[in-house]
Formats: sequence, structure tokens, C-alpha cells
Amino acid sequence: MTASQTAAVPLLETRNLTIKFGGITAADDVSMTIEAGRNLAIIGPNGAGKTTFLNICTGWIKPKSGQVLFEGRDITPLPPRKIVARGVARAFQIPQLFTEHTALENLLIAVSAREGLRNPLRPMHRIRQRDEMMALLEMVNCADVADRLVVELSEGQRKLIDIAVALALKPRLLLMDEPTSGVASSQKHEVMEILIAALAKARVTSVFVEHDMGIVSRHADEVAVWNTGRVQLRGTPAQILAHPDVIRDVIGEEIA
Amino acid sequence: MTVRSPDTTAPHPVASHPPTSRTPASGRVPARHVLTALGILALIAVPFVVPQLQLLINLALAKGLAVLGVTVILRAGQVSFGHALFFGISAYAGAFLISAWPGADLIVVLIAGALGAAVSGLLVGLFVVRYRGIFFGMLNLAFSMIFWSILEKFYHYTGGADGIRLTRPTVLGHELGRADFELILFYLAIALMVGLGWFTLRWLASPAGQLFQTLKTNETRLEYLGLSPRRVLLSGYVLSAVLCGVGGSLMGMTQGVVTPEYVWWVRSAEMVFIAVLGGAGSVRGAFVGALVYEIVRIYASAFAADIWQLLLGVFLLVIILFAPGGIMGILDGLTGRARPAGKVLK
Amino acid sequence: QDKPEALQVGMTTFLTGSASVFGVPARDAMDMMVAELNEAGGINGVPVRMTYIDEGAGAEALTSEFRRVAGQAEVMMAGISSGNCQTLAPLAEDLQVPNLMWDCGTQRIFEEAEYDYVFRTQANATAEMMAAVVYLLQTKPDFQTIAVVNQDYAWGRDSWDIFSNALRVMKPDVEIVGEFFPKFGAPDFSAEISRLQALQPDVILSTSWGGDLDTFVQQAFQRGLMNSSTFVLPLAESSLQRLGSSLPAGHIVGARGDHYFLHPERRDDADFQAFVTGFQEKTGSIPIYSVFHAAQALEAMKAAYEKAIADNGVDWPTEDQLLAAFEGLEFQAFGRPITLREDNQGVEAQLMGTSVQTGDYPFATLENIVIYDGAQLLPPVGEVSLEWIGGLDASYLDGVQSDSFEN
Amino acid sequence: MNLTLFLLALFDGISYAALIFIVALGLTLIFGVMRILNVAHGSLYAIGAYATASLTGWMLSLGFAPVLAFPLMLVSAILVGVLLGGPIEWLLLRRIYHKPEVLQLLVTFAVFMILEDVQRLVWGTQPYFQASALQALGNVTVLGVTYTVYQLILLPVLALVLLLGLRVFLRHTIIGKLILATTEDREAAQSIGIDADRVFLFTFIVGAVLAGLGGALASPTTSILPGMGADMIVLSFAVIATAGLGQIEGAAVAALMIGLGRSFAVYLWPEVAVLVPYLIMVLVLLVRPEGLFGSPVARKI
Amino acid sequence: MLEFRNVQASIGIIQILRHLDFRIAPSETLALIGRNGAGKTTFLRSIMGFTRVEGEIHFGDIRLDRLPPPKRPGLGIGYSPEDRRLFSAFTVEENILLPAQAARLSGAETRKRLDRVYDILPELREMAGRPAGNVSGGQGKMVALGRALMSGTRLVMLDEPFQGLAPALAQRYAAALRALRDADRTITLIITESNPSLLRGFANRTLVIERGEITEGSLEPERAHA
Ligand SMILES: Nc1ncnc2c1ncn2[C@@H]1O[C@H](COP(=O)(O)OP(=O)(O)OP(=O)(O)O)[C@@H](O)[C@H]1O
Ligand SMILES: Nc1ncnc2c1ncn2[C@@H]1O[C@H](COP(=O)(O)OP(=O)(O)OP(=O)(O)O)[C@@H](O)[C@H]1O
Ligand SMILES: [Mg+2]
Ligand SMILES: [Mg+2]
Repeated sequence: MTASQTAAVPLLETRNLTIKFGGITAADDVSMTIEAGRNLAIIGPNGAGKTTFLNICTGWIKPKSGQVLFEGRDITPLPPRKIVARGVARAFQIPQLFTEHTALENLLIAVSAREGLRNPLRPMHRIRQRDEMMALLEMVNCADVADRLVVELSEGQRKLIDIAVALALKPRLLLMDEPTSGVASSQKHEVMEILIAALAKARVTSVFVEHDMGIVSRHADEVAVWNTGRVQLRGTPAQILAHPDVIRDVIGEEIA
Repeated sequence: MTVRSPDTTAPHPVASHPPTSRTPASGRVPARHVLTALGILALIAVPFVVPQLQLLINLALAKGLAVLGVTVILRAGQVSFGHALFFGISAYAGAFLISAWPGADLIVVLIAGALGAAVSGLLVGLFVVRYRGIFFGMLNLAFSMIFWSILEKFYHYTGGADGIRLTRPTVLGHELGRADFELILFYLAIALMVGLGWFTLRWLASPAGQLFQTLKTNETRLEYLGLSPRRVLLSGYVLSAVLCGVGGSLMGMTQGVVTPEYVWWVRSAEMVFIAVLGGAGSVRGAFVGALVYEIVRIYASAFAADIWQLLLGVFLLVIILFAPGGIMGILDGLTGRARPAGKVLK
Repeated sequence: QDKPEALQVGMTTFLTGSASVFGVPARDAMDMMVAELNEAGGINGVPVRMTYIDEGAGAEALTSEFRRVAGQAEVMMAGISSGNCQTLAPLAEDLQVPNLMWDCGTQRIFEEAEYDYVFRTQANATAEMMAAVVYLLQTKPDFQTIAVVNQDYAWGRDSWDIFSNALRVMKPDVEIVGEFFPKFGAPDFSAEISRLQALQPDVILSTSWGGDLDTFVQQAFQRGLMNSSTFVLPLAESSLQRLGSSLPAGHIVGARGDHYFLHPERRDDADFQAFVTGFQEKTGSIPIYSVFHAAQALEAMKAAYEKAIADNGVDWPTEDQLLAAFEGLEFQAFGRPITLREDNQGVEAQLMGTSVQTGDYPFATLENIVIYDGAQLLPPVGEVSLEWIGGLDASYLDGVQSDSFEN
Repeated sequence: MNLTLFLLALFDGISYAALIFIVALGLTLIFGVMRILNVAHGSLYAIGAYATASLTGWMLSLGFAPVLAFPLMLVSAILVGVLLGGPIEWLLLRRIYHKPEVLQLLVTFAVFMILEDVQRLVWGTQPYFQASALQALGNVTVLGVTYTVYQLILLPVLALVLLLGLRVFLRHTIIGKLILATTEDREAAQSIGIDADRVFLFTFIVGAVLAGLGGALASPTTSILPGMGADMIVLSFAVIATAGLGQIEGAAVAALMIGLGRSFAVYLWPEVAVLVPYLIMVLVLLVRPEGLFGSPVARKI
Repeated sequence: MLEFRNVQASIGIIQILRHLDFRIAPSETLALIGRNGAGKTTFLRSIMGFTRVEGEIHFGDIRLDRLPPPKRPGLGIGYSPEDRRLFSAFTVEENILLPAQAARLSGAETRKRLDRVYDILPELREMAGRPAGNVSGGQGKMVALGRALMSGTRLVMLDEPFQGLAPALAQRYAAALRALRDADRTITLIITESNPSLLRGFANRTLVIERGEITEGSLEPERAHA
């Protein structure tokens, strides 16, 4: 694949996605393109349809109409696992972890799934990637709880590990749903800093939903604003965060 | 829209018994390995030391293999009330083989049984892996009861409730008398226990086995790791069917007869019962549980024939209420390998 | 051989599960009889010690217990369920322990293999069904249609096979209008009864027993089915007392042998009366066929020991001497005498009768009793039942020896 | 099959369905609220039947009229619920709610084993039969076939009353709502002031009363003997799984399907009558994986 | 109002709260801050009775630690858990009403409290009829908050109530809660929050929890860190 082609085809593209739940429109003609190598932040009021957008992009929910293209190919009908196999990973608003495994095991399992390790006689604990996974835990500030069962961890710790699991899949596109909510403010900037740097290094494109405008302004290359299922605005953080509608609906006068 | 499987909705997933063998790679041999080796040696000595227990232990080991199958499924957080199905299918496969080909070899009978279990495990599995929780349990029950009814109904072929006699198979071409044959079966059972038990332990600790065990806690994440939860469940399901099947074949040859009782639901429930008694999810526990269960049951039914069920029930209650880790939990407690208490929650 | 301190006997019987309706009374009777026997000095001075094994505890427990007990016992008695007999008979043969099949009915065992250590001290399914067919054809020769309601397991199926095949050769014009095999332990026969009411068969056969039979008869009675059809109930002797007034007059009742607490030939005998009263006092119920079968097994054992002792002039027989004594053994409990054929199958008379409510008892008793000689009800030694039946015809009916009694 | 036979099969199916529905109702209530598959339900059913037969027999021996058998059914059911159901929940189940579900299930299995032997110790092995309640109501003849009023009319009507009653209770009373809330999340329920322990105790007792009532109502139509509970429990499991978890209306429909399926099989294809419950269950779950009335679970991501 | 006397809590062998010894006066608003896993949630759960504690917890003149958990909301304690814990079988409004029904409040009182909830959280009114199982993450937080306000007449405990809320909304709610506290001086609020900026000018007392131990602190701890 040449450089010009990569530039021509957006990494992820959605065309006219629409979905309604009962009377609520959660996606209303959403057309988005996400270029490779960028960090896109999605902001918007609660219930605007941000999570729904991620759900559709990863095949968890099928849109009523519209299409999702990943690297130019239609992935709309695919189940999440097939989409994941193509290089999309996701961290969740509510962490999705194997609660009866330790933090480290969660990552080892993820990496086994990625590598398709099938030898029934080789213990997971001895796989090559162990150190790599420990490094990931280190990155999200959770190395100290590597050997604790997830069910014993606090909500914030789980969020961070959930992100690490997604990273363990070495995706090309990483979708994160409120990566820092529930993470203590003393930690979140540091974690995001390292995370974004690591993503840049590995050339991972990221889309993250976020309510913390500090994080958005610092780490996003672009911001999209969701409102009642629509993409209301899109632009650079500076433009968007100063927009009066955004200040009114999302950011709030006080902080602005 | 996609639907989440029912089992993962428990608001607070609660850790249960050993999720993984998190044995720290330390230099000295853990007490558990020493005990296991001693236990196996003790079993090997049985025919010479306490020959009257040989049959009992042989049956218990056969059952232990089946319980191991149920244990595997338990590790995925699922309970099957129909695994006796594979126990029975395999035993009947052996019986049909022997009646069609008298004097078939022991190994051939065993392989035929395991194959039968594997194939039926795959077929039934393709269907039941779509379900979780009580649906999974009940569908397994339904399949076993359907098979049970077939065994009872087509009695011209299956011998109905009386079942089919298995004449003694040859062993590597030799026809043996009962005593020799039983001795061979006994050591075969031990060999299978060691071999399959070891394999299962390794499998459970391997990435494939660990993935299988994640079904217990979060299928959404599994899906988002790029895997199909159904396919993952199916792999373990077939393994469990084969384990049950090998147990069934052994049981059939030891008893010399197979009856529909092999697939009756109470037998499936009994397997779950033993699995928990031994220590839910514990590979060694499957065999320890089966041995203890059979011994308790024999002595209860011999010396308190009127109330053996009652005694067994009380025994089970005591274990669950006071030693929820099962017999293995007690043993581990004694050998100081108790889990960090943090893992027993709230 | 020296006399042992005690004669150890192991007996398998249902102590749990639904078949315990047979197993528990049999055990109670056995305890009673053994106590009497021991009081009277046992067998040649050796007291009998019983060990019971629960057939309801499952196949593994049963086989391992059987082996354990067989290791110490001189004689085993197994068992009630045909399935268990199929398992235990070859096991006893291998273990070389004499085993008396005291209650199980399957005809297959001696037809499919030869045994040196296994004997059956009662009849088998073939004899029992043949007696029922013959009695039906003799008392109700003109019926046109029949339906069957049997339990859905081997006994229900096998017995219907024998019955229907025999009917086909002896009365080919009979039409089978309905075959129902509700599941074993079914709690409700309403649908079958409605269907039968719509079908109106002349005769309804049911070889069910225990609670299944009770429920079926009660429900049929309540819904008037017993007024329109004649029931043939070859095992109903064991349910008479419980059915009470629900079994009206005019239906055919059998007893798996000549077992009846008012046995017309035996009821005036002192031993018989003592036994029946003793049993009633002990358990509150009249003795049923499994009780009589237990008595037969005990008598057979006693007779064999005594014969072996007498024949060989010893204090106590060796195992070989005992086995030899069983060959062609004749013994009697509370029915007619029984002999063991050369294939070790017992030849036992069969008693059939018609129900009647006399008012003497709060339940139905029998009238028009016929006792059939056992020998002709069985295929000759070496023949398989169904093939033998296939070769019969209506003339067979006349050849069966029988004695009739009014009640 | 002509119209007459069709109607006959229909009547039989309905009356049978009514009985299994009543038993399954208690099971599904307990399962729905407590997430416990109560294997001992079968024993409670059997004991309800035994108790009714004994009490009725005793009452008749004192010379009372047979219609008094009906109140005695209720008495037996309540005795079963309070004297057995209560202690089972209170002494055993309460201690293991935080443990894995399979342990809870096995506790009830252990209780089942214990109660099976207790029944035999108390009532012996001989079948009991006590049909005076059924005889008291007499027969009706429909299309030339005689039915008992008890089975044709009383049982279906009672089943309907229970169905509607329980539905209204759960959906439209405050206690019902609190029960439903506890069902979903025990701890969250406690955090808003619901006494989950009481709710569970109450539910279990009600479920046990329903089991006992099922047995009491079945007692005049069946012989009561050891092992009757084991058969009933498998059947009711099939009903509630077909229905969808904790679905009361679903249980009614599933019971009807199984009852009708069985009675039509008796007319059309008697060989499969035994298989009917399982076949129906497999077919239903094939088409609707959550059971007839089960609903997909709420979103969680 | 609320007093801790040498309270310790451990789950299994891991000790999570150590030597808690302090009082909260009525009308105080307490902010509890700390890193992830410091023990904030465990602290609130111990007041609700979901974590077993040693030591004494007094609420007014009642020994709270001796009271069975379901009796505690009846004292006027409302709790909004971090992970929402809504009842998905009910609608949003039914979820909010449940605490009142569990406490068997009169119709009028229920109405009054419901109105108060809707005044503070007007967005809930629009969602009232929707199944609680389907609302978005942030909306779920609002419902949990509303539900806590229903029973919380004396003590309201909110575990990260603004987590996942759009800042505009969070500010509004913070203001509304401030107003509530100002209007009703008998009410005590305890809020855990990992984003202390929202609590500025709101909490009149701040506790910092670190490895299960509590120290008085200020609302600017992360400045020191940065
Ligand atoms: N069930 C449990 N078993 C064992 N340890 C637990 C359990 N629950 C919590 N812990 C431990 O207790 C400590 C405190 O947890 P808690 O949830 O109270 O933290 P928190 O301050 O609320 O964190 P967060 O801001 O991430 O929500 C953590 O280290 C956690 O690992
Ligand atoms: N499975 C579903 N069924 C019904 N309604 C749904 C479902 N999923 C989402 N919704 C509704 O669609 C709307 C958008 O939800 P979504 O979760 O996408 O919001 P969000 O922007 O992520 O909000 P938040 O910031 O609070 O997480 C909400 O009103 C929600 O209630
Ligand atoms: Mg969201
Ligand atoms: Mg917390």
C-alpha cells in the first residue's frame, strides 16, 4: 500500500448511520471520516449517542441504515469479533474484564487471543509476551495490582486495565469510551500523556469519548460534538471548545 | 441488535473457586504434587493391599473421568444436567461394537467410545453452546432425556431398560479371565486418570483453556478480543464430552453391562454433585470426589440402607456450608496452600 | 466340611425407589422367616444371617456391594429388577457364588446363556403372560378388540411382546386398537383413559405395577372405564389391598405365580395361615407376590442344603455338593411345589382369577380362580420364548393343565 | 383426527397442563426471584401430596364429610411452605447466596435427597391413594366420554386464578415490586431499604406453598409413592425453561403446550408422548433462545 | 451526626480501611478524595453495611454498624453507588420511586420528594417512562443520584456522582446540590469525587483517603502532585 493510497482512504468511515431505540434517536444520519494517525475526541451531552456510535462502528449494534467502512471495506454486517480481527480494539465506558482473572492474566489472555495461541500444553504464564504485558500495565499505572483479581480492584483501576487490554490487541484503530472517567484526577493526565505518546509511536489511530475538557484540549487532534444523535460540529479543539453552543450544552459556563 | 447472553448479568460477579492455577514458579516441589504422587502410588497398590476395594475404586475412577468432564464445563461457569449423555453414548457405542464384533479389543472399544462421545459432543455442542445458565443446563438435560427415551423405546436394538451385556473384550489379542481383565482395567483406569488429568490441567492453564474460562465472567470482552464465545465454549464442550465418554466406556466394561440408567438425569446431577464435592473446578478434586463419594455411598447404602440418600445429602450439605472449596479445599487448607482470603469475597 | 458359624446370605432388593413396594415387604418377610428358621435351629443347626443390598442405590453401588457381600456369603439372592439380574447373574457366575434369582422376570437370562451358579426360584415373564392369555381366552373367548397400557420400560414392552404374540397365534381375529406406553411413574393417565373411552375396546391389558397400576385403575374406575371394558391386570395381586373398592368385580387379576393370600389349595394349612397372619401383624398389609417369592428363595436354599447334606451324608456341604443339590431341586413355600428345570429355570404354577367385591374384605378378592401347571407355560429347555410362541396355535389352550376353584 | 377426538385431547391436555402449571409456578417464582433452581421443589410437591392424603384419611376416619378434603389441601400446602420451605431458606439457602449458583443448586439437591428418605421414613413405601376430594365433585360426560369435574373444571380454574393472582400481586402491588427489584440486584435492593432477607424468605415460602399445593391438588388423581417428586421436578424444569426465566405467563403457556402436546401425542402418536416435554423445549429454545417469554437482557456496555 | 470510632474494614485478609476516627456534624458537606483504590467506595459501603467493619459507627444516637443493611435507608440515608445499580426491569421513574415504596411513605410525601428530585435533576423528567436498563452511562448516573435523593433526607452519600457526566450538567447538579444543602441545614452530604474541581465552594470539609487512612485535607491535593 503506498502512502498516497493510505491518504486517500480514511481509516474509518461511516455513511449516514441511523438508529432509533423506541422514540429515541441515538444516531441520526451520522457520516464521519477518521483519518489514520489522528486522535479524535468525541464530546457531547449525556445520551447524545456517543457510545451508540462506538457500538455501531464495532458491530455490537446494527444500524437501521447506513454503512461503516474500515480501510475502505464495508464492515457493517460483521459481528464485533470479525471487526476486532481486522484491527479495531475498544475500551469500554463500563470496564469489560475477566473479573476472576488477575489484571495481568487479562492482558495475557488478550495477547493469546491476538496471537491465536493454541498449544494446549503450554501454560499461558510462560508465553513470550509476558514482559510486554507487564510493560502495558506499567503504562496505565497498574503494575502494582498485576496479580490481584480484577473483582478486587476499584472502579478506576478497572478502567485503566480495560484500556490496557484493548492495547494488548495491537490495534490499528483504538476506540475508547470515556477513558478517564472514574480515574482519579491526580492520575489521569499522566496516564493519558503516556498513552497518547505510545499510540503515536505505534501509529495507532484513536477515537475517544471524553467529558474532561482538559484532556480533550491537550490530547485530541480533532474534536467532534455529538448532540441528539447527530454530529453537530467538528474541528480543532481550540475552535470547538470556544464555540458558544458547545459551551452552553457541554462544557458549562463555569469551566469555560 | 446483539443480545447479551443471560449469564453475565449478575450484578456483582463473585469469584468462586480456583479460577486458574496460579502456582508461583518456585524452586521446591509443592506439597500438592507430592500428595498427588502419593495418592497415585496408593491407588497402584490397591489390588495387592486391599483387593476388595479394587472394583469399587475402578468404578469410582471411571466416574471420576466423567466428573472431570463436568468439571471442565464448570470452569466456564456453566452447569450441565445432561453430561451423562456422553457417558452413556460412549458406553453404548462400546456395547454395540462388542455385540457386532465379539472379542473386539479393549483399546478399540475405548477408542470407539471416545469417538462416539466426541462426535455426539460436537453435534449436541453446536446446538447448546448458544445458551447459558439454566438454558444450557436444561438443554443438556433435554438431550440426555431424549437419548434415554430412545434407549428405553427401541428396546429391540438397545435392550430397553435391561440394557446390553458387554462380553469381555480381548486385550491385545488375549482373552483373559475376569480377574486378569479386571486388573488390567484397573491399571488402565489409573493410567487414563493420570494421562487425561494431566492433559486437562495443562489445557486449563494454557491460553486455550484460559480463554475457555473467561466465559464465566465476560463474554463481551471475549467477543472484543476477536473470538467467538460459542466456538470457545464448543472446544471445551467437546473435550468434556470425550472425558465423560472415556469414563462411560470404562464403566461399561467394568460393569459388563450398560443400561439406560447411564444417561438418567440423576446420574448427570450426581456428576455435578461429585464435582462440587471434590472442589468445583478442581481436576484432582474430580477423582478425589468420586472416590470419597463412592465410598460414602457404598457404606451408607450397606449399613444404613434405609437412609443412604439422607446421609449423602447431609454429607453434601456439610461440605457446601462448611467447606465450600470441597474436599480439595480442605486438603489445600491442611497443606497450607489456602488461597489468599481476599479471593473469597464479601 | 465343617459347619460354619452362620450361613451368610446376601439378598438384593429394592429398599429405595418406586420398586421398594416389592422390595421392602420382601425384606420384612425375609427377616420374619429367617428369625423363625433360626429359632427352630437354622439349617442343620446353622443359623442364617441375611445381608441386604439396596437395588435402588444405582448400578455401581449395587455391583460393588454385591461383590463385597458375595466375598463373605455362601449364597446370594439377586434380585428384583430384570436389569439388575442381567448384570448380577454373569457376575455371580464369574465369582462362582450360587445365586438365586428370586423375583426378576426377564426370560432372556437362561435363554441366552448357560449358568452353573445361577438358579431362578420362580417363573419368568413368559409363563406369567402365557397364563394371562390362556385365562383370558378361556373366560372371555368372544372378545374382539384389545388395547394395552403398559409402563414404558423393558418389562412393559417385553410382556406386551409375549402377550400379543401369543394372542396373535391363538386368536388371530383379535384387533389391537390401541397401544399406549405412558412413561414409567406417570402420575396421570387421563389422556389415555379418554382415548380408551373413545375406542371402547373389549379388553384392556396392563402389566403395570405399584403406583402406576394403582393410579391407572383408580382413574379408570372413577371415569367409568371399568364398566365398559374388561381389564386384564397380571400383576394386580400386589395392588388388591390398596385399590380397595376401586377394583370392581369382573376383571382379570394375576399374581406372577400362584401367590395369593387366600390360595385355594393352601389357605387352610396351618403354616400358610401362620405366615399370613404373622406378616399382617408385622406390616399391616397382606403378603403380596414378592413376599411369596422371597419365601420361595429361602425354601429353595434350605431344601438344597438339606438335600446336599442328606445326599452326601455330611454335616455341611461343599459348594459343589450344594450346586449339585440345586439341580432338579423340588421345594415348596406358600404355593404349589416348584421344581428347577435343567436350565436352572424354576417351574412355578400360575394363579389367575377374576376380581369380586364380597364385602369380607375392604378390597377386591378373587373368584373363578384357575391355577395352571407351570411346565406347559414355559418353552422347552433350549428354546427361545418368542420363537416358541410363534409356533403355537389355538390348540395349545386345550393342552394346558389347570385346576379351577370358585374362589 | 376428527373434531370429537380433537376436543377430547384438548380437555385432557388442559387439565394436565393445569396441574403441572401450578407446580411449575412455584418453581419459576423461586427461580425468578432468587435465581435458585430449587430441586427440592419436587420433594415439597410429594410431601404436599402425602400430607393431604394422610390428613384427609384421618379426617374421614373421624367421620367428617369428604368435601372437607379441600380446605385440608390448603392446610397441607401451608404446612409444607411454613414448616419446610421456611427452614430450608432460613437455615440453608440464606448462608450461600453469595456463593456460586451451582452451590445453591446443589444445596437444594441435597435437601431433595434428604427429603426423599424422610418421606419414606414417615410414609413408608406403599403407595397412598386418597381420592375422596375427586369423588366428592362427581363426573361430567362430554361427547360420550366421562370426565371428573375435579380434573376438567376445578384444576384449570384454580390454575387460572393462581396465574392471575400472582401476576397482579407481582406487577401491581408494592410488595410485588419490591420483590422484583430484589430479584434483579440483591445488594442494590438493600441499599434502597428493601429487606432482601425477608423478601427471599417470603418468596421461598410462597414457592414452597405452591409446590405443596400442587401436590395436594394432584393427590386425589394419582398414587402417592416414593419417587413421585423426582419426575415432577424434571417436568417443571422443562416448563420453566421453555417459558423463559421467571416468566409466569410463559409458564402457563409452556405448561399448556406440554400438556396438549402430550395428550395429542396419545391420540396421534403415542410413542412420542414421553418425549414431548423435551422436544417442545428444544424446539422452543431453538426458535427463541430466551424462552417463550424471556426477554433479552439489558445493555451493559 | 455521623461518627466513626476506630473503624477498620477488611475484605478477606486485605485491610482496606484503617483506624477511622472522626465525626461529621449535621449540615456538613464532606468531600472524600483519593487515588484510585484508596478506599473511597469501601468507606461508603461500610456505612451502608455492605462491607463488614470492626469498630463503631454512630448515626445520631443509633449504632449503625449493628443495624442490618436494609434498615439503614429508613433512617434517611440515601446512597448512589458508583456503578449505578439500576433496576432494569423498571422504568426510570419507578427506580426513583422504589426507595419511597420500600419505606412505605405516604402518597403525599412520595410526591413531594419526587418533585424535589425532578427539581434538582430536570433531565430525569424527560426520561421518566423509559426502561432504566437502556439509558446511557451518564443518564444512569443521574437516575442513581435521583434515587439516592429519594431516601436521603438526613444523609446523602454520592459515590463519584459526576463521573461520566458532561461538564455542563455536572456543574448544574453541583449547584443544585449546593442549593439543596443550603435550603435544608439538617442534611449531610458525603461525596467522593476524583475530580475535585467540581466540589470547590461546595464541600465545607475535605478528607483525603490514602491507602485506607483518612487525613484532613484541602481540595487542591493534585496541585501538589502536578
Ligand atoms: N471485593 C474486594 N475484594 C478485595 N479487595 C477489594 C475488594 N473491593 C475493593 N477492594 C480493594 O480495596 C481498595 C479500595 O477500593 P475502593 O473501591 O474503595 O477504592 P476507591 O477509592 O473507591 O477507588 P476508585 O476511585 O477507583 O473507585 C482497593 O485497593 C481494592 O483493590
Ligand atoms: N440498547 C438500547 N436500547 C434502548 N435505548 C438505548 C440503547 N442504547 C442506547 N439507548 C439510548 O440511546 C441514547 C444514546 O445512548 P448512548 O449510550 O449512545 O449515549 P452517550 O452519548 O454515550 O451518553 P453518556 O455520555 O451518558 O454515556 C440514550 O438516550 C440511550 O438511552
Ligand atoms: Mg456513553
Ligand atoms: Mg470507588
